[in-house]
Amino acid sequence: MKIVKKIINEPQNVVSEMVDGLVRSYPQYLEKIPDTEAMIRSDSASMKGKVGIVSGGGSGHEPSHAGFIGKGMLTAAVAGQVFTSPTPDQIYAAIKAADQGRGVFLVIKNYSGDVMNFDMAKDLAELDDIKVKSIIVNDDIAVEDSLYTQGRRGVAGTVLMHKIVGAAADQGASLAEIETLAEKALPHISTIAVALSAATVPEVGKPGFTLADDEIEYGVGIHSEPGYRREKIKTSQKLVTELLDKLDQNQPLQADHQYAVLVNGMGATPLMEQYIFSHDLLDQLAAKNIKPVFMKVGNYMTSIEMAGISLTLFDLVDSEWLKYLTYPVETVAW
Amino acid sequence: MKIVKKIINEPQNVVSEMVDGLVRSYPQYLEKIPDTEAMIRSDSASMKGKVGIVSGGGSGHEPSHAGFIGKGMLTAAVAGQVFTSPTPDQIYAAIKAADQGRGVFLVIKNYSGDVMNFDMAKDLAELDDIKVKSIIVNDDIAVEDSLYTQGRRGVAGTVLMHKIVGAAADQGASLAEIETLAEKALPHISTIAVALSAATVPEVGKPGFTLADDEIEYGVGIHSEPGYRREKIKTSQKLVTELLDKLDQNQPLQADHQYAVLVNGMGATPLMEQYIFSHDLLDQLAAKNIKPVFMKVGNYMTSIEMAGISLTLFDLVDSEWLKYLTYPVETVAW
Amino acid sequence: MLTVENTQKWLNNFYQKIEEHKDYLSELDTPIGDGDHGNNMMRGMVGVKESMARLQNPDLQALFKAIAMGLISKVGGASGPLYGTAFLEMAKKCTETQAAADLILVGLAGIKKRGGATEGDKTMVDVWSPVAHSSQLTTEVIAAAVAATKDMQAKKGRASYLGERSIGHLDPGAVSSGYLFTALIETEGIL
Amino acid sequence: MLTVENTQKWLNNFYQKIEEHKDYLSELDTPIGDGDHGNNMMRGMVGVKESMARLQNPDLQALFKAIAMGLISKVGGASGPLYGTAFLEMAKKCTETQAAADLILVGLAGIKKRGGATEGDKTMVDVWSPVAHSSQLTTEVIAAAVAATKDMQAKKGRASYLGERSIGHLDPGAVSSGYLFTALIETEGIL
Ligand SMILES: Nc1ncnc2c1ncn2[C@@H]1O[C@H](COP(=O)(O)OP(=O)(O)O)[C@@H](O)[C@H]1O
Ligand SMILES: Nc1ncnc2c1ncn2[C@@H]1O[C@H](COP(=O)(O)OP(=O)(O)O)[C@@H](O)[C@H]1O
Ligand SMILES: [Mg+2]
Ligand SMILES: [Mg+2]
Ligand SMILES: [Mg+2]
Ligand SMILES: [Mg+2]
Repeated sequence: MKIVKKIINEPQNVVSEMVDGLVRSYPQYLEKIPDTEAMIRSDSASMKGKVGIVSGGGSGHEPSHAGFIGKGMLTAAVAGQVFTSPTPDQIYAAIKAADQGRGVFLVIKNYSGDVMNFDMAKDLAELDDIKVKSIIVNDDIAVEDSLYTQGRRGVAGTVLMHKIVGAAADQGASLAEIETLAEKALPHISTIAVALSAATVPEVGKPGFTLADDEIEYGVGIHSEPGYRREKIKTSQKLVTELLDKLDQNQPLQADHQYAVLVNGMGATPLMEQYIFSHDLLDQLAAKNIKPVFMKVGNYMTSIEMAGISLTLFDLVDSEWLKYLTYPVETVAW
Repeated sequence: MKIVKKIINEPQNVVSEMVDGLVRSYPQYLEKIPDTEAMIRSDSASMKGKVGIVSGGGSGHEPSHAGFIGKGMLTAAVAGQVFTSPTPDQIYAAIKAADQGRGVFLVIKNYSGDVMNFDMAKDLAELDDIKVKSIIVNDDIAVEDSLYTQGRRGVAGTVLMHKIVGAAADQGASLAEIETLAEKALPHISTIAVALSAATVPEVGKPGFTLADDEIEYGVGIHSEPGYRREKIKTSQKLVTELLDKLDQNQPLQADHQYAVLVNGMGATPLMEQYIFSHDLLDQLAAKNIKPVFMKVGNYMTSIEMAGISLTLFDLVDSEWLKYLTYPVETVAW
Repeated sequence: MLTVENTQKWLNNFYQKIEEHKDYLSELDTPIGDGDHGNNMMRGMVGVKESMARLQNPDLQALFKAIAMGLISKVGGASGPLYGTAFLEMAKKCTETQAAADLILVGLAGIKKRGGATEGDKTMVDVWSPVAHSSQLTTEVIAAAVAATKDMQAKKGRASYLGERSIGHLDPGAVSSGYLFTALIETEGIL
Repeated sequence: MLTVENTQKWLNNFYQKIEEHKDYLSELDTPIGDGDHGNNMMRGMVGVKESMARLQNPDLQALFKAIAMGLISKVGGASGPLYGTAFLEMAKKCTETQAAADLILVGLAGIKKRGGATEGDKTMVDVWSPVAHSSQLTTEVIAAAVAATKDMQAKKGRASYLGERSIGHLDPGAVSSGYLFTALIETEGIL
């Protein structure tokens, strides 16, 4: 096998070493749940009496999900193998540790592996009389939604879901209230991405797909899933136009609505490019009379060292949501 | 010229578009100084009566330097062209805007271009009766220090300098006190880097150097400056050993000292690898009986899309410095 | 008839097939999935082996449970809960009947319930179902079932994201299921 | 003798040489620097051109000042303050003498003061100094000065980071300074 040019040791140990490095670097925010790759807030005292928020998924999306553990956001997060759902026993351990008697809310990305593994964990937790509710985030509009398929994937918009349910939980919302909030917000979160290069899973040792030196792909997922179109590389302006059009076709942009915007780097895309993209985005939104009321630019839901950007729009039809977005948090990465 | 695979428009516009995108994405933290590529805190009221902290340098190091503008850290930052010092007129504009009557402190990285341009700006400001002091950060131990050369380069350790002088300024320290703090701290900040690939300046269109598929280079700078040795790619453990040895040779590591640690991604290196590196680093420090009292892992002083990591150790011989490091800030990127 | 002994042999044989075809399974998963099915199954089968090794004089139910837990707690991917549920259902049923056909049938029902897929959705169900319903299990039955997934359009799992572009590729979970049943045929005394 | 008219011609000629050799200058800056000297000088000379175009009937001092400001406010790299300071010093001196030799000498002094380099440090000083001190400025003098930087070890600027490995490469700022003085020779009536 070709040497993988990465700063790692044995490919099969990347997740356990990464989790260890993260918790030991930031003991003020998180700690490991013994015998798992799950992590939980280290300020357990301040979790008392609150609904626990648990998320997770495959590794390779850092700082998701553990980077969002902390006051005001996630209570616990579970790290699966790279691009692979965590297993039910690990998720169950996180649910158990996160429960403070008021129940646990799961934020799951819509992949069959994640859905089934979290489902099995939920079954296990319910046997322990822990109340568990969940939301399955499916914000990626690149994929046709249909009753007859797996449906849309969960991508960067998941981080915004973490933020709002985490803020609500910290303010004492009940499990039912959090479930309602998540369900109401979900259809208003939409994401679309473009890739310039693919990611290499350490254990696989070669990229998930290959693009020519001048090629890009629209609509890719966060695990090197193929997108909807390949093209020659375009200017940032034209990329923004394509992605905004796609979002607009999915849900017409409304000049009188308030939007939160997440410009998300996929791992290897420098902030320089993300800010240029944001410049063009804000210009084109302004031309449609839309001025975002909340914006984040950076690497939040990555795909190892994939180069590319995703654009998430969150239509804040309920004005409470903006308060949840700006609610202060104490995490590694928000 | 070969197409540069980047999310940009015209290469000559990257800096102005990036600055625009940044300030419009985060108006709560920063705003542009009119007719410049310099940025300043947007909460001008809370700057009153405090010494201004101004930094800057070439672009391509995002989130440095503007990402550290905000309460508790930088007052203003100036963005030069990519990998090129900003010009005196721009730096002067930032000094003028940052001055609140108590003077301005400049944090300069040790490159002849930066030093000379900031120097000329200082001359201009002093003509306006603005008191200006400065520190020239030279933390990169890869380069031999000598009176007969330019001396060491300023790299990721600069961010720690921003942090401590910013905290001191926010707490009301005088210009002289800040100068003393910076001068005392400077010799205790040391950095060393390893690169897996080089950066491509948009206007140049090809990487600053090329490494074979299995090659790495120790001691590179943040502008694709060559390092001290090329080798076959090693495990993360061995990279940590090499970099720690180099730091130890430069200034013997002391088991009874308190250290702050910055593990810095150079742009394209995923957090996964940075956390694995941190895991190995903490293991090897523990073997030397050293437990960092403060740690940060992430992309702080990048080199566009260079893949690689730098390791900064800050020997906290004065216990006040830890307080400055943990002092709360409101910035885009700390 | 399944016994503790031949079930262990069956799973050991499956382990070897997964080990041998690991890269091929991941390759199949690349154009229509995320390229990890071989790695997932390998991790799972290592889990199964470890989990079986920890058993001391197990009965058939304990053995099936151990197999299920090995898969469930090691795979993570979609295939983990699916294979795992299949073996869990077999564990439940095996006190009642040890006939391979009966156990495969409850395994299939578990997979369908867990994943919501039905025949024709281009998943492992398209191998489990023909196998469960064949009057006599032969390598031809398996090969035909696996091959038939090529022309299907995926309706479940990652491959469904591709819509029509999923047509023309074998389903990786169907191929690994094919190995499972080939290993079964090859194990003396089961059928 | 320098006049407004021939100084403008000189700088326009220098502009053309920079434009023509931009990529070469950046290439020279790659092994021992950061690969931008051509781009820096080009940006600077565009600045000079714009800055000269804004002048209305300037005297020589105003012209030199405009040249200096064009460079200082556009380059940013080390070469900007250095060339800029050289022309600022010429602006100060030119009311007193318009002899090229005198003005080059004050330019050199400015560069040395601003950058702290001395002869033999492998910088532009190693072209400015032999030129300033030559009894008669010829293309041979320039070529010899530029070529001599190849075997020097850099003591200032980015190239100094390389220590001995800086030996064997021409200094980019020396080469661009060579163009400046070649342009001077080519401008009728100055020398
Ligand atoms: N809902 C489902 N029902 C049945 N089988 C499924 C379902 N989803 C996925 N599969 C099977 O799982 C296989 C993929 O497994 P694997 O690659 O290990 O998991 P993942 O898709 O999570 O990476 C598919 O080829 C398919 O046979
Ligand atoms: N301290 C100095 N004194 C004189 N000349 C210098 C000094 N530092 C750099 N130079 C000159 O500047 C040139 C590099 O210019 P340039 O590439 O434009 O700037 P930078 O090094 O900032 O990228 C060098 O080749 C050298 O001739
Ligand atoms: Mg997978
Ligand atoms: Mg430069
Ligand atoms: Mg897969
Ligand atoms: Mg240069």
